[in-house]
Amino acid sequence: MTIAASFEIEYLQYLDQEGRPVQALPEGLDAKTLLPLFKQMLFVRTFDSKAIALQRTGKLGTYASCLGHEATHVGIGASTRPEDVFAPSYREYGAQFMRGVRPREVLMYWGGDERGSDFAVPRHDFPWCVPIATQCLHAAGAALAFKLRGEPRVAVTACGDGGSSKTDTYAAINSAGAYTLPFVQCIINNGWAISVPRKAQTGAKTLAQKGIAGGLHCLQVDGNDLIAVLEGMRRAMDRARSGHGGSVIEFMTYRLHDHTTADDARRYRGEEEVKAAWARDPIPRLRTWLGGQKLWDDAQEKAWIEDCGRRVDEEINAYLESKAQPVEAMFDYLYGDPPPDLLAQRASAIALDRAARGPRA
Amino acid sequence: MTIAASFEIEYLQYLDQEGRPVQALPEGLDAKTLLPLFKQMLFVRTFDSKAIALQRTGKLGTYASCLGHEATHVGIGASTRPEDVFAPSYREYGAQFMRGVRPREVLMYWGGDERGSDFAVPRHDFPWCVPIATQCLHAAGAALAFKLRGEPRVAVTACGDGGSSKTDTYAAINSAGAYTLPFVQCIINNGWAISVPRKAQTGAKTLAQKGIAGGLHCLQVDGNDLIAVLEGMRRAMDRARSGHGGSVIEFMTYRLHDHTTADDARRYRGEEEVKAAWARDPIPRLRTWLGGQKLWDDAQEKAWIEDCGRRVDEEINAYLESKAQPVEAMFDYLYGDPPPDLLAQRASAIALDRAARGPRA
Amino acid sequence: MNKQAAATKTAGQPVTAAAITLIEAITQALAYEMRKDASVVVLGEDVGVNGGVFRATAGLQQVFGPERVLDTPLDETTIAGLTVGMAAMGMRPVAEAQFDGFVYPMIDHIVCHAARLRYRTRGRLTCPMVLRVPWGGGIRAPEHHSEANESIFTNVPGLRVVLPSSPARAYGLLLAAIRDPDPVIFYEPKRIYRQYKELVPDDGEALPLDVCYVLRDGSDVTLVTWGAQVKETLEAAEALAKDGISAEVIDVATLKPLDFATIAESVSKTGRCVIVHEAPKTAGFGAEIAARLAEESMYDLVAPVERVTGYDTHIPLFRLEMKYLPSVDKIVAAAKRAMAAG
Amino acid sequence: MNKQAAATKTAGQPVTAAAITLIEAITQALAYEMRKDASVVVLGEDVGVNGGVFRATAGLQQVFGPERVLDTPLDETTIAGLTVGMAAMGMRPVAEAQFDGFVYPMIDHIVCHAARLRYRTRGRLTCPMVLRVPWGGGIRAPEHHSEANESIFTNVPGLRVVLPSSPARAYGLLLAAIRDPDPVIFYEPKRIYRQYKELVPDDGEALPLDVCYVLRDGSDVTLVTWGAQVKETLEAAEALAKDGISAEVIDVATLKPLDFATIAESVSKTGRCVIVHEAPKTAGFGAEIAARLAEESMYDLVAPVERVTGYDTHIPLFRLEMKYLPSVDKIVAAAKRAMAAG
Ligand SMILES: Cc1ncc(C[n+]2csc(CCOP(=O)(O)OP(=O)(O)O)c2C)c(N)n1
Ligand SMILES: Cc1ncc(C[n+]2csc(CCOP(=O)(O)OP(=O)(O)O)c2C)c(N)n1
Ligand SMILES: [Mg+2]
Ligand SMILES: [Mg+2]
Repeated sequence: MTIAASFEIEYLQYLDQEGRPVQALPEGLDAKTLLPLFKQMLFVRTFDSKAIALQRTGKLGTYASCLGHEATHVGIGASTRPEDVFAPSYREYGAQFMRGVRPREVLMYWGGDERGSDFAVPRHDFPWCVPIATQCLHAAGAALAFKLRGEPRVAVTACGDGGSSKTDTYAAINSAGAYTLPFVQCIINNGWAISVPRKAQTGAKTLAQKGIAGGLHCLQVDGNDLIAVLEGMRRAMDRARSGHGGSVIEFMTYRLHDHTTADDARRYRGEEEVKAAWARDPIPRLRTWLGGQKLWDDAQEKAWIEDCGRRVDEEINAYLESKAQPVEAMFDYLYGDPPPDLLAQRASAIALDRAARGPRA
Repeated sequence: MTIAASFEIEYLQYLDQEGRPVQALPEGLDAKTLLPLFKQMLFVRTFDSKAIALQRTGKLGTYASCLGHEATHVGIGASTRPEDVFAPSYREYGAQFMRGVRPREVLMYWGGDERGSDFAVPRHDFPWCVPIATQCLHAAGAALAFKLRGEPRVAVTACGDGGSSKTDTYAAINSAGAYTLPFVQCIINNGWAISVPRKAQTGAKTLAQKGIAGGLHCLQVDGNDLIAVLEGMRRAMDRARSGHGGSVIEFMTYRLHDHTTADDARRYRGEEEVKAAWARDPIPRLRTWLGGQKLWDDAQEKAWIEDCGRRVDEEINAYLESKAQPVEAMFDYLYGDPPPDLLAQRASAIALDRAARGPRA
Repeated sequence: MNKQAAATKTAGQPVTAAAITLIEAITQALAYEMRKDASVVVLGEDVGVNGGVFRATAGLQQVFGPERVLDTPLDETTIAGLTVGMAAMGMRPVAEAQFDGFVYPMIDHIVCHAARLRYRTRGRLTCPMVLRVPWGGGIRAPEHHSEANESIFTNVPGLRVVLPSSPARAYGLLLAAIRDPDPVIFYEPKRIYRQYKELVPDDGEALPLDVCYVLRDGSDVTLVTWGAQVKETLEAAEALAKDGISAEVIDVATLKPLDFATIAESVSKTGRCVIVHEAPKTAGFGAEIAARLAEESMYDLVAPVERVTGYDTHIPLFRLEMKYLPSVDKIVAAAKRAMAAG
Repeated sequence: MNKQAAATKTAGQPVTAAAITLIEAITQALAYEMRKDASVVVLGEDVGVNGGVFRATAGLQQVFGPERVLDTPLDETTIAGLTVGMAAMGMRPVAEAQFDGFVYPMIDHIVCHAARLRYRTRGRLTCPMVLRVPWGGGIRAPEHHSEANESIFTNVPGLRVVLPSSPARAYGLLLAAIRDPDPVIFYEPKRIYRQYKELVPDDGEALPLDVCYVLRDGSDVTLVTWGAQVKETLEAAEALAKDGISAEVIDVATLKPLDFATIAESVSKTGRCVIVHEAPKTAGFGAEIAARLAEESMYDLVAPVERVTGYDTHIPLFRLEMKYLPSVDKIVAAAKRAMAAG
């Protein structure tokens, strides 16, 4: 039998679900690096629960929770440099916070205000992307720009298990391979695409192997193990930076919340499964390990979570105090050089708005 | 190191390029089966060269030659049953002839007449498909229909090396895997997509491995070796028929002609490469082997080719004698139940056409 | 009362029928046709156990099984391509695009294949499929969930484009769409999915696929609209009536093919026409109606045609979206301009 | 003579300029801008060594290298998505769709992203890209190689849609399109790629992106068209002149944004308008022009607006395609109907 090609996909895990090391820490990674990231995971979770509460009280539109994804999201963000570019879907706040996006911007976005995507920092990252996986191709395009201009930057993107079925993901992977781009495709496998389970998306054994179709480096990672996330990302970022091309990493995690606040997951998934997933929660796992290293205790956690709450509340207040944009905002960012007919529509919209708001407005 | 998944892609070849067996014939395949298929390859080549000549003399529109692909095309067609469905691109006449499509229909199509796609036989095959690789998804949809209705039929489709980059191909592969469909994706790697060489399409080592992304069975085959083509197809068809799902087969062949008669390949590829490819021509290879089996000689070949010429000429005459469709044909196959406005347009087109053709028409 | 007349009324139905919402009428039509015709299957993202994000397919998988109600992988190209393939093999697939903003990846298969399979093969193969598309703004949804992109499909030969605006019309037109031998793009005005209930007997009677509905008779001005704007347009007619202006209201319902005769007849009576739709103005489908008036009703018009539409910008996120959409005020103002003009 | 006036003439150019065809003018514009602006890159299928199937990029890779002229994998979604990503990072990519029939898989990225990146990010990111699309029928090409689908993009806010019809306008408008800070869909009438030569100085002067061109003055009827039909329309004007009818001919050139003022001004003079395009009639872009006339030029019109267009069916394969396309005869007949009517 002649073999034309063969492939292996490695699986990375450092801490098991009880927080016990299953192998030595990756070189260069120590507890000191991990502690601030763990704290960041707690911040993200605090933000998330407050955002859900905001939505439940009618102060936010539909919101996509990131509960359970904290290790994957924070680990991805932590592995990038400011000059890299990140093209998210709509859920990776943890990664975005690491890059400078502010919680108030997330809230603005889900609060129905385009200014949420006008990140103060980083100016060059892509905005949230609702059409599934289209962001992956934009990241590939960015990576192509970096390569053509000789810039030492990497484009990192994320999509879900559902998104891995989307043709855009394949297109991104294939072009990254064809042009040997500095590109990292994160596939965040949280088990569900709204109501559709991972197994209904594809007959592929892993989602990491999607990368084989484009000749990329493929890796599967325990996405609830921050250490594995960081090590997986390090390998991919190193490859990208050294001109060795793109990677696909599948992060195995779980969506502990409903798909969004508009969804009710009880309609389609069983309690047992969710219970089992909580046992894999990335936060206690790392907490156990950090505790074992004497780097973290309950008192510290209590104080830190209070601090997170205060900071999130400030962000929420900034969001709640924001005034809606004036009606002309819907015309003002459409063209750099707006055509006359559009300016006429703008004037008429302003006039109508004034009239509707009464004589004093 | 923990391995999440591993894959191997087998390469199939029985006759090397000098027609020497490199391993025993596959079980169930004997020279008696091969002879008529070899003769069919000669028929296809005769047809092809006459079609090119027709185009060169202004009697046909742009034509896509199949020169060099005869073993792959005939082998694919020979591996299907009448009740299966074939969704071709625009080049696989050899496969289509095996299924009943007539040369005059091919000529009609490239002669600018929709009636070419109204195959007398088989009534259920898909027509030629110009938008690259979209046919692959139609085949997957057909396979899904077969599966849902419990029909023992297989959907077979073909695209090129270029087509393997197209997102539709990935979508077809992924859905065939997700639904375990009776589906065979042939990727006919002839080295070129117009002027773009295979290596510029993807970083993947083989095109067969595209199937890994969808969890399909993958195989690479010497597409200039009819025996390997038949054996590769047999495995894929057996899997499909027995409910084991889809396959991707990469057929390694070469486009010996320009992309179409509108193309001039000398602009982008070297003579050396083409010369080397002629040495892998599927026809002499099989002829040598059949000759060795005392099943074929020069006299037989001469007589057969003359016969082919006569049959092709008949087809050409039928094509050349066809009258253009009447002007109303452009309205008559649009809707099963045509709307009144369209019927009014139809009437006006007929009136205009009469007027233009003068009083006697 | 004939079927078409019945569809314009909200009363007078047999008492055995239940009063249902527009979205329930969709579900009812799907269930009816699936019972009647084994070749009808439903496919899309989340249409199975979950019953669709809007619950249009709620309960169908439980009744008809996973062979008739299929969750697809998350890819609209896949959904469109599989649908074409299934339809070509004689099934009657009803595909769902989860939201209007996600139909774009389907356009290639719809335009290049669904719309021309019959044409290309001279009738040998056909493509009897329906694509259901929840449509339009005003529900405070996230980005890409509020588009009105119907005009894209109206320039494509071989398609039908339907956009019902009442439970009864949704039921009757969806049945017709599924039974039609050709591809139908079936838009559903999600803002009025649950606006009101109407008695819709589950009698399996389809409505014609090429008829505009006169929802209100009037003599001074014709208001032509479709989809969710039927609500604001009827309210505007009411407001105009208070000012002594008699407005006729037409629900286009089927955009392609357009029943222009009904519109022309109305305009021949009123001499004025206001076209209302939420898609951007430029090259929205309102343009086609105005163009037909300019071609065929020129001598009837006593005032310039008016269009009240979305602006030529993207529908904003929800803090501003209501300022983007046509409103009762905007429609009334346009009708009054028409009255003043001629 | 200003630039705009110059673009309507075929003579009077400095003698240093070479007479070139429309497609050569495209190449010339691309080369000019690539020399001037390092952020301009060209990408598409076969655009590299092969210089494009129509030779629009002939020689560019040889001059500018494979980093500026990129062959892409064979996937239009890929081309569109990469282009958006590159443009967002500050490049000025000029992508090629090999034929009009292959733009459909690009629509998603164009509509959902290119057209709204500036809007969505409040100007933080922009998408200065051009999509070149060889357009239209009449060249005896295979299926899907003859579409006129420009109307799809004209309903999309945030885009510009350009369709030049002479070498000089192709040169000036392509330069403008590349320099424009927003996405431009640049259709090229392939039937007249090599119809005639014109002196086009390689002076890097762009033409305005929102101007219609009056190609011929007249007083009885306004003929409005774009793309390859400019040829038939000018011939029709010539034929009408022989019958004593003075036709003004307008090349729309930029469909979005539409310079309606130029059309309105002409119609205010002639009182009659015939719109000519090869796309299917229903919801073709001609509808928007007719609609604007119905809204804004009602009192100027003395005859119903006429549309001479492709039929509402697919453009047939080439044995019948000339019977599908607007012809001189059809245009003349429509103009005469307009003359008779008012
Ligand atoms: C093109 C497109 N189709 C459908 C949707 C609706 N939709 C939003 S999220 C979602 C599921 C996504 O699942 P996955 O990719 O696994 O990401 P997750 O939400 O689990 O993070 C769907 C179907 C969409 N946003 N875009
Ligand atoms: C969607 C689409 N894009 C572009 C083209 C133009 N085109 C026709 S054939 C071809 C190359 C196809 O190459 P390959 O898939 O390798 O098939 P081959 O012609 O070699 O058999 C291209 C780009 C097309 N037909 N469809
Ligand atoms: Mg998921
Ligand atoms: Mg090829």
